[in-house]
Amino acid sequence: MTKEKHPIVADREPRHRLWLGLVLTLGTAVALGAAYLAAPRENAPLPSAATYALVTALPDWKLLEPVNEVVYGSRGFDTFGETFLLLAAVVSIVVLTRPREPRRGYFGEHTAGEREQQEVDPDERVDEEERATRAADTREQGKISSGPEDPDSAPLGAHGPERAESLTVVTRTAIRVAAPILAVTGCYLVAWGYSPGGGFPGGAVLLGVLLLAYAGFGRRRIARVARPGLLETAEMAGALLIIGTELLGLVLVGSFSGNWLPLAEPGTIRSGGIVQLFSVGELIEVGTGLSIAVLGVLSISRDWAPDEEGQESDEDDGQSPDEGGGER
Amino acid sequence: MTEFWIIDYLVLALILGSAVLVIRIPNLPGATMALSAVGTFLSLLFVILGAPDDAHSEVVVGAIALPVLYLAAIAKVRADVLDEGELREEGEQDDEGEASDRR
Amino acid sequence: MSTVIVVVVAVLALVGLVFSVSGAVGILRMPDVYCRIQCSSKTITMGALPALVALVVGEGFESAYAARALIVAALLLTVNPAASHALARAAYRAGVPMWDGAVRDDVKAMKAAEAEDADHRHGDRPEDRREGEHDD
Amino acid sequence: MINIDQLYFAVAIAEACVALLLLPRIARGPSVSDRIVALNTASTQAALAVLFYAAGADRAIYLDVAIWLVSFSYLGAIVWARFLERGLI
Amino acid sequence: MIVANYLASAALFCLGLFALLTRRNMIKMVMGLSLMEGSTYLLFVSLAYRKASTAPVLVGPPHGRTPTQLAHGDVADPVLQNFCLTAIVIGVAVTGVFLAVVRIAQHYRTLDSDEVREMRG
Repeated sequence: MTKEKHPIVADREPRHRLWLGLVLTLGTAVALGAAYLAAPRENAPLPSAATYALVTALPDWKLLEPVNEVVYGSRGFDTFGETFLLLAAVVSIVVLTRPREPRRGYFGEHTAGEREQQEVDPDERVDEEERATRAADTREQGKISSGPEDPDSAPLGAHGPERAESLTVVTRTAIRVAAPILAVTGCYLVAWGYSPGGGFPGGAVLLGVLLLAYAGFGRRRIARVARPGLLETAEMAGALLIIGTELLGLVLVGSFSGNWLPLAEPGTIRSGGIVQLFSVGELIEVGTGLSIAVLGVLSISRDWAPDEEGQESDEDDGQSPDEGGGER
Repeated sequence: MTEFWIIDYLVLALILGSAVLVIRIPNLPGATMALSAVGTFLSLLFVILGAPDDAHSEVVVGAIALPVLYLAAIAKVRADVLDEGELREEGEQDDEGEASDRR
Repeated sequence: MSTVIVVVVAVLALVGLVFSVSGAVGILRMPDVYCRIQCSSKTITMGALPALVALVVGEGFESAYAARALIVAALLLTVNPAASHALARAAYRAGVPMWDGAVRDDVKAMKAAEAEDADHRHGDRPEDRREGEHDD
Repeated sequence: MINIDQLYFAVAIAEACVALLLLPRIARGPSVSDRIVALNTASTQAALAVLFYAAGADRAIYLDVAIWLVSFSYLGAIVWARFLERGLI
Repeated sequence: MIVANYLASAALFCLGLFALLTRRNMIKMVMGLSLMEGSTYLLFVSLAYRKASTAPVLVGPPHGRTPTQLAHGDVADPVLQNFCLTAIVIGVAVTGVFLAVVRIAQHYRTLDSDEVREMRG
């Protein structure tokens, strides 16, 4: 790659940092290599937890898939904790990416409080530059009404960004054909719990379908489905379903995440008992959680507030005023 | 059994090559693409090592979810923080002159 | 019977591989994006289809392998052209240059004729241009 | 006589080699679009390798991964195209 | 030899670490973290592999074997695959959290980690 055209990455990279990084990395490599050479090889017998899971999957749980049995059955408590780790990550993304104004949707909420701001605080004028950048941002976010719905009528080969919301008719048709197939197959991955699959891959597939719809049709079309009121409620409902499933085991059977549902024959949809129920809860949790995470990052608004010299150092718990601010 | 090891090492080479590309490619969308390649080849390796569940997850995550996250972050950053030299590729930069000629 | 099947599978897979390798070499060697996109869409599909047919022949038409191979073939034939179209269009709009030796750019010729026709549209052109620079 | 499973493995190895052939284009490709094209082709080859590996290993359960690889790599290309075209995803 | 997979996993980890230590672009650093996540997936799945094993899925067993035989036979370790499965999903969400560096970049008007540190004094 041409170095002179990428000033931030390549040009100002100091040499000593490279050597120091190399030395530290090599040290880690030696340590890791020594550790991994002592790891069990492919000839070692399976650990007893694995053999237990394999042997009990079919007779005890009527499940043909030991991985699902491990995930939702015998190590269900582990997955329970992982689920809430996921939930914590999603909550922190929501907190970190939140806009200043009260949130209504994932897209365009940065302009939601503008009118109220004008009424409440008319003195706070925005200068010309900020207005221009805000206008550019609004145009970029697709909030203007002058843009066409789709780019099909636009002359071919016009340079510059598209004003349209969605992609061309060819792409939209392909997505219309492919997305339902993929969504149905994602649900099949969960329901067909005795082949590879379950809540985690199914949820990831649902996220993929949502992103496809977003890329193909534009944010206005999916804003009805992908809004915080719906997604976050669904996520909490999934979490409640998981907690309820596990606690009912404690009440009815006497052990947390014990099976309290009748087991059907292997190879049918009810074969796993609570494993399938947990899997459905996990599908909701993973699908909505990852969607909230991705849409949250997508909906980060621009920070157009003008720079004020030394502002950061004042807020910065009384450390010495910096000279670096002048460089900007 | 030798076929298994051949294909295993081949895919390992693919993964490591893509991982080196992630570090070597200076512009961020290109590096994101190399990261997506790492995910794709990892899922191929998961199938070879007999873990179809992990492969299912890794395909979707590596091919769509992670690239979209990175692309969104890059897009959020670049309009007001970065100069365009960081994110443009040389071909597009050359085109600037050409495009204005076309007008 | 089995030998015949093996031979047929080998021949079909070899045909597919030849096309795949030629497509890969084309992607490596072609001079610009648009040529590479057409390598990827046509040649790679042509490389994939005989290989899938080989799988169908080798495993029997009613096996799970054949069903999945046919699904993969259908998906390739559906989604690959759409993705190629989207990519080529996006590349053109983003202003990726054509090869110097390219002899024909219909869109550019059309736009030149349009610009001669309609002078009044010159008003909003510069604004478009500025946006293009701002937004990549 | 050659075993048909070995033939399948050989084809899978060859497809992976084709993917290896495409890495230089991902590394070099002067524009983002070149990299996308090379990446898509590589993942198609990976899907074919999965199909043939599944046939060679005699497990039909690996096959679904190939479907996901094909569909999501190409549909991922649409997302990339949107990024290229709009600037903002 | 499966040791090659372990060493490749270590190499992947070190590549990620190298990117994290030497790059100043913060999004590149997050990419280094993603590489390190990938190395853990690779390590888990390689540790789960056993010699001449297939997937620990009892449906559709290979020729001439029943599901029960498969459960006692040569299959990979399902517990480690379970760890890998959850790690993949958590990894995406955690990458989303890491990408909140966009907020830092917007605040300080730079993606360069050194400049950010200088500004904090």
